[in-house]
Amino acid sequence: MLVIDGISAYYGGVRALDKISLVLEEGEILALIGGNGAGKTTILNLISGIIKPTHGTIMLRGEDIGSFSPERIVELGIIQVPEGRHLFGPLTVQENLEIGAYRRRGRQNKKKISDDFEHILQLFPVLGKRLKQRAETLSGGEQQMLAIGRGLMGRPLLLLLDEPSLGLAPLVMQEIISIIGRLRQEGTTILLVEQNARAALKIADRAYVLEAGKMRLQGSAADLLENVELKKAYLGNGS
Amino acid sequence: MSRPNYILEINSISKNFGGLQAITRLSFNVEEGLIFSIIGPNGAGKTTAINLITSMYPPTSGEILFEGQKLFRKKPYQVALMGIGRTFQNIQVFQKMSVRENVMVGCHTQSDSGFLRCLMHTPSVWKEEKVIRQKTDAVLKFLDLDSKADMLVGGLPYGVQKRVEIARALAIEPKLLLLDEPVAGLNLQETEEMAGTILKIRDTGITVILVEHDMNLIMGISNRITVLDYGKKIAEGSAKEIQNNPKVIDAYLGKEL
Amino acid sequence: MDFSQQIAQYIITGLTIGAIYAIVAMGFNIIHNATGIVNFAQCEFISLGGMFMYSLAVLFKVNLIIAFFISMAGVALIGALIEMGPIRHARSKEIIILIFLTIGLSEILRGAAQEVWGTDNVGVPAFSGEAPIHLPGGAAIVPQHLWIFAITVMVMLMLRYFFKKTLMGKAMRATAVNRRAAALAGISVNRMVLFSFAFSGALGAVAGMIIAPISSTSYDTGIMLGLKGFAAAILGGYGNFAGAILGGIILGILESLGAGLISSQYKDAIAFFVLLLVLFLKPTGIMGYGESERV
Amino acid sequence: MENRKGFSLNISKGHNFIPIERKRTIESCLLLVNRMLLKQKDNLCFGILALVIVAIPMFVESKYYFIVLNVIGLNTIVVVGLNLLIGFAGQISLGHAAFYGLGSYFSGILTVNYGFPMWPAMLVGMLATGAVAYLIGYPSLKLRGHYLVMATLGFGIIINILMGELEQFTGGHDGLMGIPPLTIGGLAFDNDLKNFYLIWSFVFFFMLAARNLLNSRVGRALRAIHGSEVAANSLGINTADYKVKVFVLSAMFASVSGSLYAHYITFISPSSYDFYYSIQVVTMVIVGGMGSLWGSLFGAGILTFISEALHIAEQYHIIAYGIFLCLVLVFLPEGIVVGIYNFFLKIKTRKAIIK
Amino acid sequence: MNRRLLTLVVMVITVSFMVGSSLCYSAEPIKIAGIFALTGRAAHIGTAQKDAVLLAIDEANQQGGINGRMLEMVMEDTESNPTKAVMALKKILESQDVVAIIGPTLTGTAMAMRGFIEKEKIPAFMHSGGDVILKAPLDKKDPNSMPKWTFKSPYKAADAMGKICQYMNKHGIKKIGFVYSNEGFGKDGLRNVKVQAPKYGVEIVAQEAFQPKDIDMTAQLTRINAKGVDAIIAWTVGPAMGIIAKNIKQLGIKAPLFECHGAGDPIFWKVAGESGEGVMMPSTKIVVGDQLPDSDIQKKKVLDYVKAYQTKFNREPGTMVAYGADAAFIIIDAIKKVGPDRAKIRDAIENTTGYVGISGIYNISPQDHNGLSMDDIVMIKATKGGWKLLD
Repeated sequence: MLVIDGISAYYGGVRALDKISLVLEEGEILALIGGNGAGKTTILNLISGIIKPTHGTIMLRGEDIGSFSPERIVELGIIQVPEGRHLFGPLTVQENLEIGAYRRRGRQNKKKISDDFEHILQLFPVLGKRLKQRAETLSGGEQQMLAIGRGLMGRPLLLLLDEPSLGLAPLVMQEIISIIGRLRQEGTTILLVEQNARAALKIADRAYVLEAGKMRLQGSAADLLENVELKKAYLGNGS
Repeated sequence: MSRPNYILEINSISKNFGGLQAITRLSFNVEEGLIFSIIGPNGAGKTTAINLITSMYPPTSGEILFEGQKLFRKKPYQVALMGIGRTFQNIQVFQKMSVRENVMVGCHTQSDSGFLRCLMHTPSVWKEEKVIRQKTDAVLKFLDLDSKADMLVGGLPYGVQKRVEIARALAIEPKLLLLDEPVAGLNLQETEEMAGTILKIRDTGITVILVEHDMNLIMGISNRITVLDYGKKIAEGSAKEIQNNPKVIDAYLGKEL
Repeated sequence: MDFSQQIAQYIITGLTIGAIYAIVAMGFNIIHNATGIVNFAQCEFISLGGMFMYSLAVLFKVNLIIAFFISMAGVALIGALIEMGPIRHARSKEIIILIFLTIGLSEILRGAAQEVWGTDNVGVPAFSGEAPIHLPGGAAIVPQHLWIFAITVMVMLMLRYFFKKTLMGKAMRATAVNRRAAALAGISVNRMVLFSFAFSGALGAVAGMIIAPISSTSYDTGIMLGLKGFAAAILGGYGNFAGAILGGIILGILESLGAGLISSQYKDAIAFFVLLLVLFLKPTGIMGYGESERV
Repeated sequence: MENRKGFSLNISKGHNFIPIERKRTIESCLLLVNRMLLKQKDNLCFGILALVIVAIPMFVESKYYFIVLNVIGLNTIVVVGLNLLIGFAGQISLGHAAFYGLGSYFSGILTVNYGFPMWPAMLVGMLATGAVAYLIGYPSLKLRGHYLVMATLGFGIIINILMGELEQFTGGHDGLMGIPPLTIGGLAFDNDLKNFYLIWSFVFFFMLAARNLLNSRVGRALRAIHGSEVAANSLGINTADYKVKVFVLSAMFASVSGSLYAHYITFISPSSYDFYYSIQVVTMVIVGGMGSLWGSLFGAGILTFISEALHIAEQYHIIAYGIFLCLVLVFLPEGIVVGIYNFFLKIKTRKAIIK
Repeated sequence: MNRRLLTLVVMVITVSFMVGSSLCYSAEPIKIAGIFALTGRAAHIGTAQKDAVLLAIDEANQQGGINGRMLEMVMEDTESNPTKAVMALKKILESQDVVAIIGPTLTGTAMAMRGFIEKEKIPAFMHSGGDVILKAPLDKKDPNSMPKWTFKSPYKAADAMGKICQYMNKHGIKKIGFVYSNEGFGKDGLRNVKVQAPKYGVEIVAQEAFQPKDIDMTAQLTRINAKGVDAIIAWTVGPAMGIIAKNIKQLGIKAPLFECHGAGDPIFWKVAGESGEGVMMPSTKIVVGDQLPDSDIQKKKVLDYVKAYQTKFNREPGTMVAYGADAAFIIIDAIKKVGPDRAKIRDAIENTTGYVGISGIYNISPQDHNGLSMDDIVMIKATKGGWKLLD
């Protein structure tokens, strides 16, 4: 579905990515794991068009989207749920969700959007109780759910999830992980960036491990879960 | 058993950001002359800890002692004058100044001419400048920056900028140096050089507190490591102890669900 | 008139002027929220609104209501052109550069307006007569004041509706809060900035048009009004709409009470002095929150 | 020459780099040149300035050009001071007309109404203006961004109103007339040429002083504050204190310029010190280039000159001036001097890379 | 690097020379400088005066100029700013061979220029309203150092004020409120009313100021009205003339409103609208030329000029126009008499007696560089979009 070929990029003066290639199959969950500064978020931002690659191509179903503007990429159905949520704090929960459906604005989608709205409230019942609250007053877990919900309101073909578990209590994290699983069942392709490698590998089909802007490991999630090197990548070899 | 010589003592500090508990009752002591590392996953409160130590904001509760003196209600610049230097996670070099000037700004603490004298450029200013220049040269040499001394920092590679930031912090003649992710964004070779630099700094007798994600670096050079998770200390010990601590492994790889 | 009636009169006056300041302040706020700058061309939007109205209503004898809306659209178009041209293509996005760019633009607009309409003050007919209405107690008001109140309230309600109820309005607010997240939701940031300029152009025009029948209008009426409107926006908390209304009304009442009770010579000084005091006590204005580290 | 080495090295490196790196190389070259413009050892520039000042009267005869040059000089002093505040310390003031005016009025009132000798009056004016600046700067500089803009703007307006209202001292809106020209010994600065030498000597020494300051620890601290206030703080710089002090200093610069103006024109009235003047001097700082000492000279020079020269366009001169200003701000935001340099340098660098 | 800087300096200087020299060309016509506020806050007055002067000069040229030489006005803009005004003055004096100066518009700019005009010894006929330009000594220590080369064409504000007070006295008005714009012109009015009112037994019970660009004066008028006045005098030009008239109607104030000698202008009706009805003011005869008795020696001149003005600009002239025109006429007359010589022109102007101008009959003397008297002023009343001459 999405083919990234040999991209390099700079981020705030740092070479963040060095000739990275990856392939994303239709309907799968692909996990990107790696430590801080490994370049995971940079990959997502490249796909979303927020930064432009200096080298390489990004193809969506055969179309080169490397030079598209962020809004155009959203129009194509690639939706990112950014790290740190980036909610519209002073806006209410409901408004945040409505803006999530911005790409489908127009009269003909009204019905579908309200259906999706109901559906998301089913997925995250807690949001239903908070509709009129300002987003910034939600707890961390609720904010994360809102961020995901907002992403889903755009009916993504491809959902880019950046650190959905960041800073969440384990119980909430578990809930979010299970929701991600459910989304896959509904047919959404998901690119998941996670620090919690174990949790990510449990639900992902395949995974790539990044380190300092380079691809270190790749393979099926099950294999990686058993990999000794992965542990090293996280905790160092102590030499 | 003699009490170790602690340069920094942190007693049960907490920090609350509008309801968000960033740090909860954190305590640790840093022994003089060692490299002390703070690690933990994203959002664990490491940078907050550094900002508390440098009085960027006051702790909600608890106290911090530097060389036995309380840091309560000190302004950041006063903390610097006491001898605590730091670098920043997203580097804060002065882009439009040369490497040398960046370091010279660091020498601010060791000079005292004011506006009037500087406007006139009195002989005392001239003398002071000379001392500052010598000092700067020494620091630049120490960090291998002398070849780039007159280049503008804004145009230099990221790795060099990081070194400039450290050089600048060293110029204030700190007793304690706080490094916030000094190797983030550096390549392997640069990381190794940085490790050497940090060791060299420690060897001059400066205590170093290191916040990092690069485990190879941490495990390689730290004398002691504290692990934070969700603003709490979950482990402290040597590299070996930390690597085999199940709580730490859980925190990094994620808990079994 | 006894003293309490005098006070009532001062307050009515203050509210009228304050309402104008509030509209101008809202124009400043809209652009501030979208771009972070102070758009000094707002002053020219006010003058242009008045002058367009004059041309249409007086010279071409167009129906007042139609003239009102055409003028609004005209100034909104000028606002949009300003954004599409210089502001968007400025090589530096530094706030202070953009602010002075708007100062340059307002010089051009003012110079052009002087060429087109000359330097004389001209009158615009009141929307519905000039016969004063005497309130019980002796304070008096003219119909145009009522128009000013009504239109101000209507503008506020419409803005509120737009920003709270329409998707476009919500998208604009979202862009103001977080540009990156807005782009990630598929909102074109450029288009939102464009709209915000057109919007504040329209608002400036409204302010210029509703005050014109009272104060008459000329190519440079907007300067002082714009400055006071900016002061009102800051007083209320820059970027905050409720603050703009509050700031405008406080400033208006301060001026009229200052002139009526203390000294008419020092009334502006009094108003600005109070503004400074407020800022020193509350550095982000009365209703502002957070720090704006932009300039 | 060392600079040049580093700089050519960067270009050759830039050869096969990917575009973004090339861009970074170009940028670093540009930054380097920018810095050379405000370079430390620019004694040569000062030499040239001195030479030009001495030589100009040999070429210029018209009193009109002298008054233009003198106004440029007066503006330059204000702009240099303001640039210390805006370009180096990164704070803004839209109330500098007030300080300029305070200088004028202190000089005028003390000499005309109270018979003070002129030079001490000027000094008193400078110190008093400094004190006023401290009183307003101390609370104001805690404000940020647009709030600071408004506070300084409001302060300027209040002072301007006071100039008109305190009639018994200031002469009110009719102005204060009969201010005597400055004298040294028996020499009275009573014509345009003499004033030219007087004003431009002040310009020269104030620029020299500003350069001294910038090359010292204070100057570095100020630039550091602009670069990053947090970092400056972490290096032991009391940023709040420095901001107020540089505000006071720039007010004093303006005050001296105002005094010179009063003794030169011999008549002052409030309308010379309204907020248009405040905006005008900040525009000069920006057009000259924020953070460029020589840019201040050129900013004041070019804008004063252009606004005069554009009078050829008769009533269109306001539009023409606005267009000029917009063009500079859109295309040369680094300021006109540095901007034009950068432009030529870019062409050169591009050629070098193509080769 | 430094060489480039030098090149730049040289370039700037060269360019400035080029621009400068392009302005200097030798010419046959006799040149008069016109320095007005064409932009800035007084632009609305300055542009009107400019037109008036241009018309007067055109007229002279149509009659064949002076000894075959045409007149030409060299124009400069003060931007309503004193510094710019001085710069404009020097620019004209340096680049053109002018024999006299007409303008400037604002009292502040006039005061700034005055010293230099005296030093340069060039006759200047000013349009500024403030009497201070003639009354204030050049050197504060020497009260006899009155300006020699400076004249002013508008009535002395004192006379205009006196005329109002005289009228009030006649109609039994005892207590008045005074409201003025807080700048040079208004303040000058305040000083004058304090002198003139007691002369005619009128008492000032309230005085209030407003800013020239204010949009509402009800606060000030409320305060005045509370003092129970018989009449109100408003001393301002510009939009405030109309706002005050409207505010007075709004507040239901019955006391009649008097405005200043600048109000008799078509602009008044534009800014005041219907509320202007009944406002009284002192004025030149230009706005009521047709109502003058045929015995009035000014009548023909006024009517001719108004006709010419209407033909050329297709609008009604206002009182400001008269001041601009008179200055030009007197200067042209002087040149006709003595030729293009600055000192002689000055003397000729100073000896102008019985000159029938539009604003009145000028009797200029070394003691009086204005030459108009209270008798030249008429009281008029705004009626039905026009003006009615009061007795």
